[in-house]
Amino acid sequence: VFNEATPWARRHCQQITKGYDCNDMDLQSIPDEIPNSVQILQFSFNYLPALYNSTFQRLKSLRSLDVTRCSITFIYEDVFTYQPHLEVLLLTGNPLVFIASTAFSGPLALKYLSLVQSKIKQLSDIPSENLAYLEVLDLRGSNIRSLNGLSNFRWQNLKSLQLDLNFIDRISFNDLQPFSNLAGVSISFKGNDFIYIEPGAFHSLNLSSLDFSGCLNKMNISSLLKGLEGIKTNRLNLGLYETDSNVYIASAALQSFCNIFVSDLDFQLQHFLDLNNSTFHCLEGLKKLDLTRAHLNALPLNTTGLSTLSHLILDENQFKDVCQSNTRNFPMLTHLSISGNLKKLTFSNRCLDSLGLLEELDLSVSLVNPREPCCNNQLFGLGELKLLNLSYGSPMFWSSKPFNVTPKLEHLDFSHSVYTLLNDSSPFSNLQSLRTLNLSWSNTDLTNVHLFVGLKALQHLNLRGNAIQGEVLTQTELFKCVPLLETLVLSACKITSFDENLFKGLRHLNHIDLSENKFVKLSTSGFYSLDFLKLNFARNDITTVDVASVADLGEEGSVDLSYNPLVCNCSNFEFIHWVKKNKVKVKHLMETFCNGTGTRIIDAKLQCDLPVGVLVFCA
Amino acid sequence: VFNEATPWARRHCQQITKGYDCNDMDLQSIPDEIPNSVQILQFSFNYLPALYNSTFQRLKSLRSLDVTRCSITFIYEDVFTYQPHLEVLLLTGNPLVFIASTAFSGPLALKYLSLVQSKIKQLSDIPSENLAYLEVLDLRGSNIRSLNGLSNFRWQNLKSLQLDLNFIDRISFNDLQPFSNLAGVSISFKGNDFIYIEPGAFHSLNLSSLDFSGCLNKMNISSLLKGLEGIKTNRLNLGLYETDSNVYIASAALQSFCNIFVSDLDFQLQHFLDLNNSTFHCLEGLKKLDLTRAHLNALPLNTTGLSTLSHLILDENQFKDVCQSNTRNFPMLTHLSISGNLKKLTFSNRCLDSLGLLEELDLSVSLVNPREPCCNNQLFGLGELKLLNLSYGSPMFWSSKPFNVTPKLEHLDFSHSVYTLLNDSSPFSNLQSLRTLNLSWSNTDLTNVHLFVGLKALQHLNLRGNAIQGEVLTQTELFKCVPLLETLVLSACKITSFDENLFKGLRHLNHIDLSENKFVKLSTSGFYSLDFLKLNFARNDITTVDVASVADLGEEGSVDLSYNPLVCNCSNFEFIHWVKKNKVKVKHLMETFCNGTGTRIIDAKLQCDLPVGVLVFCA
Amino acid sequence: QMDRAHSQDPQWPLHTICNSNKLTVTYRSCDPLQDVGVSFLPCPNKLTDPTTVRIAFILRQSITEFYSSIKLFLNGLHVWGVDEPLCLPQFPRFTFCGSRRGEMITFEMLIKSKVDLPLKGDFNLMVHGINQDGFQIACVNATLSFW
Amino acid sequence: QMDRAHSQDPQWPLHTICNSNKLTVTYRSCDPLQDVGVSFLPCPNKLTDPTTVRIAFILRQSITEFYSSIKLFLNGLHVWGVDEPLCLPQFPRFTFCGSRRGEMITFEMLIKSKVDLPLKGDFNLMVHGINQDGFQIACVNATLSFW
Ligand SMILES: [Cu+2]
Repeated sequence: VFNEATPWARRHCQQITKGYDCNDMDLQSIPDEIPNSVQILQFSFNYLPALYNSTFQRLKSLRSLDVTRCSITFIYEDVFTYQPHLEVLLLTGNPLVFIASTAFSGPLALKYLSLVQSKIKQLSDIPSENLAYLEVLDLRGSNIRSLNGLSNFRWQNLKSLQLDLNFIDRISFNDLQPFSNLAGVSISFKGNDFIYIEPGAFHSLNLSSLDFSGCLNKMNISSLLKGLEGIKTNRLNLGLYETDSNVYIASAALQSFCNIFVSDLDFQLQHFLDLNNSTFHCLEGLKKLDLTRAHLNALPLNTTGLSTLSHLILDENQFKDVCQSNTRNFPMLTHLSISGNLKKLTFSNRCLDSLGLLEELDLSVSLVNPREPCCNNQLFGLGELKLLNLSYGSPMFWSSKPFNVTPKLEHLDFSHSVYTLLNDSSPFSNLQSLRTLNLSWSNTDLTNVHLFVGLKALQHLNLRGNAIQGEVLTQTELFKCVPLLETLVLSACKITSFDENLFKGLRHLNHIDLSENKFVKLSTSGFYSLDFLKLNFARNDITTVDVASVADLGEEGSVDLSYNPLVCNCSNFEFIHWVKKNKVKVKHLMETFCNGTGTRIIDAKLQCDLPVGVLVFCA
Repeated sequence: VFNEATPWARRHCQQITKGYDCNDMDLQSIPDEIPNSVQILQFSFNYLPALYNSTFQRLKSLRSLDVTRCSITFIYEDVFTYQPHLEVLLLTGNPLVFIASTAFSGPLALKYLSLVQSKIKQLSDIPSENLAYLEVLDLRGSNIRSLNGLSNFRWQNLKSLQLDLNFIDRISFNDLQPFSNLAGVSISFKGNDFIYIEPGAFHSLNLSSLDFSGCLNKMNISSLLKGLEGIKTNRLNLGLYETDSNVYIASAALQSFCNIFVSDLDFQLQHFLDLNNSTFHCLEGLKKLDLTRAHLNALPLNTTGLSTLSHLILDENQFKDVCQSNTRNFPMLTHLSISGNLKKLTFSNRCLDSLGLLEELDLSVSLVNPREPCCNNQLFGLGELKLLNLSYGSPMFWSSKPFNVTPKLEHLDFSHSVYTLLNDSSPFSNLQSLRTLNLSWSNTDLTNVHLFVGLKALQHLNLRGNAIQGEVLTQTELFKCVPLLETLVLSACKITSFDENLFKGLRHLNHIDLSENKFVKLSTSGFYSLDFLKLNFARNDITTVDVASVADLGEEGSVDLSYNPLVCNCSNFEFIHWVKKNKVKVKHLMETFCNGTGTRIIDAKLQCDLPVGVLVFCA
Repeated sequence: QMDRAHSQDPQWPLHTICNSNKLTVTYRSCDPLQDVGVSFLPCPNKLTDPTTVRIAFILRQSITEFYSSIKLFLNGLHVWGVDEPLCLPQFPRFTFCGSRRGEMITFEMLIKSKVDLPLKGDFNLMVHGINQDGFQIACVNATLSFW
Repeated sequence: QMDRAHSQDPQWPLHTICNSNKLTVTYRSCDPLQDVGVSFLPCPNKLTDPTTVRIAFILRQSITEFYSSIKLFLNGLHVWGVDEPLCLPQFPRFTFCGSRRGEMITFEMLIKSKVDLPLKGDFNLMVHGINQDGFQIACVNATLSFW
């Protein structure tokens, strides 16, 4: 499915808000069609081997310029001398050999400069004199070998310096002195293979974020952490990537954290060599700990040091039971995630009962298995829970009021988890705050007309993939209890038709998805209003469309009929004529074909006798 | 002065031997004018963002293809499938992202592959399967971080692997096993900043040349040499470059050389920490030692270990006296160079007297100063000397037969060295084998007609920059004693004219350079023959040329009249007409202008009445 | 104009990357903006042979999130498939996660079918990557013909 | 054709790299094949101020040997000059020595005149590099105007 905004070839630049999109046109200069007043110019994937001060001369109002991958080799002096308002300059992916020392003179306050994958060899090759107001300098994927030259820049407005995937192999205390009086800066060294970081190199720096992920291929983590002693940073990323070699963190190495002030710490893909109760004891004060795929099968029974933790992410590990997270150690937790567990995850009773503050619990994609009837014993104590994700779980039994202990739930995701329910019960009747309910592919029985009783606040309901008995949806009571519903997904439910009164009461409905069913007719008379309704009937069996069924679609309404076997003969003449006049109301027009041919209905050529005897052409 | 072969712009490819030169034309495909049978195609500095198997399809006889700097990003499969004879492929300076695994299939025996500055990240990115006959693989200036992948290649025909200026930082014994059964290979690691080389990593390798120059920015030389122990290599480069940080070699580190077999060793730009008699004692067997700018002010008095040395290069050091080279320690020396000495170099008596085998002595650009009359005492013992370079020396006195002790001299360079001679003596009369004599800018007095007596074998004589008294060269005897002379340079000698008989006897003369003098007339009647004579009269004061003076120039003859104030009116009509018909006989035609205008005489447009009354156009 | 451009439907060249007497592999980029480089290292002889697929392309949009989908069809029947999130906001599995427009990406993946089917006929492999906005980052349509 | 191309004599753009009330520096590439990048770091105020000249260009021919020549003229008079061999067969001073056609070179040189002349008027700086075959590798014609 091609993105409709990117056709195969283009002859002209396209107007966008405050500017023009001239990307990908093999242009060798600024086309005349671009007005002098343009503020935003997207000019990537063109060909400008050298930039001179004449190149952009007439575009005196430029605020943002993207010349990504334009084969720029030389940037001569004063290229932007006529662009006082230029704030964003993207030079990504150009094989730069030379940047003149006044290349960036002109703009009063250039804020964002990208030199990603532009072969910059050293920081001193970037003329810094006119970059005093820089907020973001992005140097990812260059050939920088050291931090020499950092001090040439004035960094007073710096927010983000990205040095990912360079060849920097050492950092000294002196290297970092240019940042000593700043606060709130994010620095990323991701993917540099460090060899030596001077102990205390980051001492007394106050950063917003520091990224050392993927930096441990040639240095052990204890040397890195000694270098970080004395730092204060909101976020610290010490994770790895799948292409990195394994790292085994000894608990002793983490003692450096007693001299590191950090709130949010990421250890993704690491191994802990000797995980024990005191491994994290220097992390007192930490708010968020990310241990995604940290090769864990349990957390220690009496962990010290994490008593103030509010977010704990344990995704992609190998727990046998939710209880092995031993969450009694984290009484302040508001967010807990054990998603994508690599083993079937038993959910035993009451093992989260100390998490009275928990607001979000994500146990998705873990074949979560409550074993006993769900879920009041398992969720016991989670009275503040607002979000519960049990999707892609194991088949389970539901008690008659499975969420009785979590009355404040706002979002419940049970997608791809098969549950068994007492006949005709109303499992959600206590969830008066629930706004989102996802029951897709859950074997939900829609003949139970009491199913949604109590969901007074429900706005979004997803029932995709729950086959309808008898293929006709006749339970007119079904949606009566959810008067605020805005989005309803009933795709892939094997529906052939529905009762006219089924949706009539849904006055707020603005999205109805009935795609991938077996409709042969587009029927719209059953909806409260077509003024703002987006109807999705894609991938059904509709051949002809009565134009009356779409004629009332409002300005914000639309219909999607892609991949239906529409016939392009005179029986459909009126509809096709309507489509040609209402292109914006037809979604996925490019995938809406005449059945049996490769022709799009928008391109169909018809010659028909209308009933009134007038011969009409439509082309 | 622009090179005549490279005009400012070009519309067509140029035919060269067995091929075409299409360099630098912004071409986006192979032009139709290139015949299918082309064997050599120079196609650099064009634009081919992707190579497909259709790109070169019809050129089935290609042997050599240069697609340097063609913005190639993707090389898809089977690009050379129709080129079985392709041997040389230059892909220098292309921003390669992808090379298909069968990119190089087709050629039966690709021998030379350049991927210089092409962003190759790892050796395994180069598909090796079809490179079994590779002799040269040039990977300089890429982004290679390790030697992983070397073993994928079949190296049996390898002669040279160039890995200069990459990011390789360690070498293990296992890395190098692919080379263990080869001999005669040259490998260069120049400019990689190594951190670790496994001791004995190169053990039992047998190389032709190994280059570790500029590799010591992050590792000390003793670690490097431990890695080299057990190697046998003809040449070993351990030098530095001016941009490298200083390295101080302790004599102890050089003890590894007791386990290294090397013939030719380069230490340029190094510092020796504790140079003493035994510093080089492990180098026994060395033939050539290059100590260019090794920060030396003397060699040790009784050096051991260099008794078989034949070549010693001591250029750019800080000796006070030639004697400080203490050459008694190198009795086998055939070549000695102390050029570019950073201090005025005294040349005391007899300090080279043990060098009975010396053939070449270069003391140029060292302000060499014999102090006593030169040169028999200084050169005492050098009976086999064939080449002596004393150019750019200090002013000196010559004894009456200054080269009496070196009767086998073949080349003597005294350029830019001022000497004082007994009146009318014949200083070279014993040099019956001398073939080249350079006395340019030496204040040579050409009124001494006996000066060249004895130079029976002289072929090349340079007298540039020796002003002629009276500005007229009248000493017809001067060149009578050099009958075999082929090249004579008398440029910048302030000559206005010369006697008709001066050069008549020089039957072998094929180059005469009289440029930068004060001739007002091109006179050629004084030469034995114009059949093969190349006359250089550039930068004189010639305004009109009698066409008769050039009419007899033979096929191999030529004349250079560039930068003369030639007039382009009818007085020069016949000459200009001759030039237009004889372009190949006029050298530097592009710099041969009409006086006072920017017009080249080749572009001059004349309309003249010839003496016989016929109106002739010349355009 | 856009529609006209669409209806011309130009195609990128068909690439042949394996060509033995056991197996032929061809592919074509199904992305409108760019051709894509694909290698099999080595060329497998059976569907169950492990092989590294290398895919190289230049980003036209950022990949803060990046989802790949591989589907294998035998004579039109869907016989194998895997949907893999490669870059998630909370779990960037590879260093290229977070890359932006104009950056080049080389991605390698070891593939190995567990299904050992009688290997005759034409297998169709659809590889498809989208980003956080559903923008198509790369699209490859490959045919594996076993003889 | 060749002659015609010559007689058109197109020029590369004039570059202004220093522009203070003490000194203006402009330059133009005098090489027929390419423009060249030149920086003064920092812009000197007097002839005797040390400054690093950075020159960046792409090689059109190899530089097994590379000879530079710098000449300074004041109102047409030759006041200072230096000829420097940068790459000699026996003495490659820089790592770029031995580079070949198509490679990019960045060369930095500290310059500092020993002559302290009364600094008014237009100085002309000619920088010129040739290789072992006398092929012109780079050519820059600069003007330094002191006020
Ligand atoms: Cu479209």
